[in-house]
Amino acid sequence: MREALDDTLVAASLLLVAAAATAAALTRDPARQAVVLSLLALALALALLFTVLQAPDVALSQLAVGSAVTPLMILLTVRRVRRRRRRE
Amino acid sequence: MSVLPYLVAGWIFLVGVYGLATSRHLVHAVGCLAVAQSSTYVLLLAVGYRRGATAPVFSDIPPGTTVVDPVVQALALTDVVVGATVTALLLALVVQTRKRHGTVDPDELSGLKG
Amino acid sequence: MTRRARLWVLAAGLLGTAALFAAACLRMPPFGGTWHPYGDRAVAAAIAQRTANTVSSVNFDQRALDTLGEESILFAAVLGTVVLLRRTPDERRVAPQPASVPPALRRYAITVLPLALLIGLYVVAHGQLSPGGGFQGGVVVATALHLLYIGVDHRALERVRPVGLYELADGVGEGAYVVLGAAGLLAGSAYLANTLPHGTFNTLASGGTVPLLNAAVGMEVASAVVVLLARFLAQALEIVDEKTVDEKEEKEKE
Amino acid sequence: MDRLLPLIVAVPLLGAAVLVGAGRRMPRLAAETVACACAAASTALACAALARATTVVSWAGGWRPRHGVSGGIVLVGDRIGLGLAALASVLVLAVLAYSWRYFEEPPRGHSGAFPALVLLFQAGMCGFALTGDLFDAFVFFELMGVCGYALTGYHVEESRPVQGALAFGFVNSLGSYATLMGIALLYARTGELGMAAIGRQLDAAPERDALVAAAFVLVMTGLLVKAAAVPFHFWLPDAHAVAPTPVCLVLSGVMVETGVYGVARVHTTVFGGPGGIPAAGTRRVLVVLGVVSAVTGAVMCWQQRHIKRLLAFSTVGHTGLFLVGVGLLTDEGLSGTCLYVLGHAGAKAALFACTGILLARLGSVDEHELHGRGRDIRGIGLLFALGGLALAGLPPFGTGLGKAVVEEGSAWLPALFGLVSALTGGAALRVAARVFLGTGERGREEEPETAGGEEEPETAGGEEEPETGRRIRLAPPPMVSVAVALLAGALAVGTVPALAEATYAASSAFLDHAGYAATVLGGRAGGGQPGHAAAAHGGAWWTWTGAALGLLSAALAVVLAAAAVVGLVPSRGWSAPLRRLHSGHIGDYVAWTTAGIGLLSLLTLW
Repeated sequence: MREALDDTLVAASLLLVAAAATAAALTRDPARQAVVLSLLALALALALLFTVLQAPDVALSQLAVGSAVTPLMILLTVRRVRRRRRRE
Repeated sequence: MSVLPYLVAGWIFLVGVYGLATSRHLVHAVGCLAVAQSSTYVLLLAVGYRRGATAPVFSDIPPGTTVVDPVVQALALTDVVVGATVTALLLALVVQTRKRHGTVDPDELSGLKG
Repeated sequence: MTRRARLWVLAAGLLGTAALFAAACLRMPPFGGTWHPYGDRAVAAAIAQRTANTVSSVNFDQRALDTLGEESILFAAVLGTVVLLRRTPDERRVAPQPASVPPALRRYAITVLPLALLIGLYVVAHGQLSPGGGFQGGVVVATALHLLYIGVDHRALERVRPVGLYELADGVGEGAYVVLGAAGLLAGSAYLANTLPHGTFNTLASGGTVPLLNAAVGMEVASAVVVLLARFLAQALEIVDEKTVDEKEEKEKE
Repeated sequence: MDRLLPLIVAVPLLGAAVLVGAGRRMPRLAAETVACACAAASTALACAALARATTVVSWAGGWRPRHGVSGGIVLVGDRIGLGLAALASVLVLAVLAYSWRYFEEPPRGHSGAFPALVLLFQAGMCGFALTGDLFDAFVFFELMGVCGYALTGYHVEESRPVQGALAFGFVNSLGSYATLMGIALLYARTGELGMAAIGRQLDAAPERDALVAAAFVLVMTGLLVKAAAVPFHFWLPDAHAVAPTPVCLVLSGVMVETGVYGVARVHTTVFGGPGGIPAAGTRRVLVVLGVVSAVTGAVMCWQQRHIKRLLAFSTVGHTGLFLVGVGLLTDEGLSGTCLYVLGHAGAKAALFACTGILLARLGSVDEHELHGRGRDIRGIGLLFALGGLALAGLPPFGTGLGKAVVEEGSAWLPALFGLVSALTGGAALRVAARVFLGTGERGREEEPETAGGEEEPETAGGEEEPETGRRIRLAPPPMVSVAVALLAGALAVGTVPALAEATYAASSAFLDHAGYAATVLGGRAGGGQPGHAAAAHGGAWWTWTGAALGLLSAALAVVLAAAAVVGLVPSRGWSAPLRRLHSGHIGDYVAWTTAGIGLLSLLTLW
């Protein structure tokens, strides 16, 4: 019984990761992509999947990198990239 | 179920590559490259999974317990670091591309042709 | 190439790759199987070296050369970012202005900051016991520092972290890892060998060189991420081209 | 000696750490001396390891194999791996000497940044050349990549380097992620990561099914992207045309060759046995890609005006020849390719060095704009012409010897090798004639060189401002002496018989699938079968036909250059579609990389 539950949990988190990845790839606007929809959601979905796959180390580093460092860098880049366009 | 994780990994790789090839904004392209890379995490950890096993950390369980494969987790850790660093470098290049080219749309980048 | 031609080439490539990968997946061992020879060997070796967290044992003891390569990649990327995001002669640095922050947020940030720093250091120190390690702890410490930027403002953050010191820490972290590896050589066995006494299982000093390498990686990762974010923050907030300086003046004049 | 093998990788890392740590307080002179010292130290270590007769096997962390299995990483110092590491270190030394106060003031407080990046680049190449572990090869592959992106985009104040570095970064990263997917597949099937161990596991239960083929294709993708084989090659001309010239020395001289080395190493150790890919399949993949790359590179090289881009396409062409040489899977093919790589590294690096001097003195790398302006530095012109002749395979040069040895493989090879060498050598000679002798008319300045109607002109490299900040009057001694030394190296490769003999013995040991596994895992004394190697040493040396073919291709190159200068060369229209493919658009390059994966699987499974 326990292994069937494990399997459904793994399958569910896999499909969640696939959905988040598809959303991340197909969201064209970079700012929204970074914060709301994609890379943050993808990072959290991946962290969940890694926890379900019994990989706490990787989940922790994915959480730390994927949901803190990378989105912050993307946001700062988008802010720098968008700065001059408003003026033209 | 015995093949689903590998197929999901393949799907994420292809979606990432599709997004990267058809991207109209370099920051979005860097995001898609990160998506394509996350497929390698999923594939690696799916290869190392063992049904009914627990995490390979023996600080609170007796050393005899069956555990998941720790080697793929070490590989995935190295991969996460590689992903973060490549993303940082490419974003730095995107910032400079914006400054020097005035645009971040790959279609408008026209410096190198022929 | 026109956009349509590119889509055709891409479609052909994706189709080919998908077919290849799907055919391979059908012949992969079923998911969740019990045949993991390398994993079982690694677990046995980790317990022999009295390192509770087998992933850290694989990372810092059995395959330590991988982690040396990984840290050098992070070190090279940070160095590359410092070079790529440097301030070119045609740009000016505008001193960051104090920003107004709601007091509740400021109080929250000030209280959580030391807590987050402590958690990060705990994760680094217990790398060989509980999940986590040098890399994860380093990133937690680095991002904890940036609570100051969110809670107070960029100027406060700049005062707290002199970037030169962190670049020195980055170099020292990388150098420490390489020298610790050479220590194994001097002690008569191979490069990156775990020659220190392994201590008793499940204690803070267990695992021989694993905790030391963890600390070196923790220092390097924390300083590397701080330098990385400092460069991006500087580009986003401070460095201004000559041409857009009028936009800044207009805002200040209002 | 086997315990000191990892120091070849560790010393440059320590040097880089010291340079970055003390970056702010260290004057520029001290920084460059420390860098040169570290590069020299690892060169000496590599040569010392080369001097030993047997293969040096070093298990990192002391995790030696117990009854055939081990959990650690192995560094294998066989003749060809150590040779590549030594070549990389020598070229890095040449770069550090060449760029001795070459750049204008380095960024404030980071005087050690450029030498540190070059040292990290060397560590990545030496690690990749020496490692016997597939995942470790991926890690060092990424280290090379990261340093390459940063060094290519070094001149952030110009618009093109940043775009070239982006294309380099996206395509190479995608290739390395495909390689990692292949490694994950192999780990799932064999449960091992070491190349020898995977090879042995594949042979234990030889079932050549889709999984092994997919793993082969995916692992080869990353390596072929680095080796710039068509259709993965698009990033190379963009990255080379814009990288600082000292970096081009290393990129063209040895980094692309590490991709070819990786292809040969992974094929032999992992897929060379009964459980891997049949030899006919690998031969078909490598020879087809090699021929297409060679022809594309040569044709595109002939069309270029931008000298660095011209040399980059000639690298694509010559790498195609290397892939064909490796693809023959014979001792002659591999030893000829080794000699060709050594000769080509010297000649191509010397040509880039001369281009750097041109850029420093005249502030341009556009052939038409520099027409006749190089008359007062005829010495550099002579070096450039000699480099062009070396590319064309003129006999005394190492490239000529390598070409001659590989051409004996089969009947159709002399035609391919001759044509590609003549085109690439002829293009270089044409540039030398136009720039340094000022022969021929001024060059078609009036009609814009557009590939297709409305697009703006192709990359011409006219308005590059010199990297040295201010136009220097006479060529600084370090730059000239490095160019001369590199050309002398290319000459030495072709004239020293002991070197050719050693490469022949090394190749037969390199191609020995079972011998490698026994050396690494079985711990038996390495070096392959000395008896076999010594007996057949005659294979790799000058023959009359080889020398004649070399002279013929060099003569053809001179004729082509003369025809181009006089204006008889055919108009550029016929190759417009090919030139339009090199669009500089990142989406195109990624699409072509994916199409390349599909092409590879077709060639392998067909």
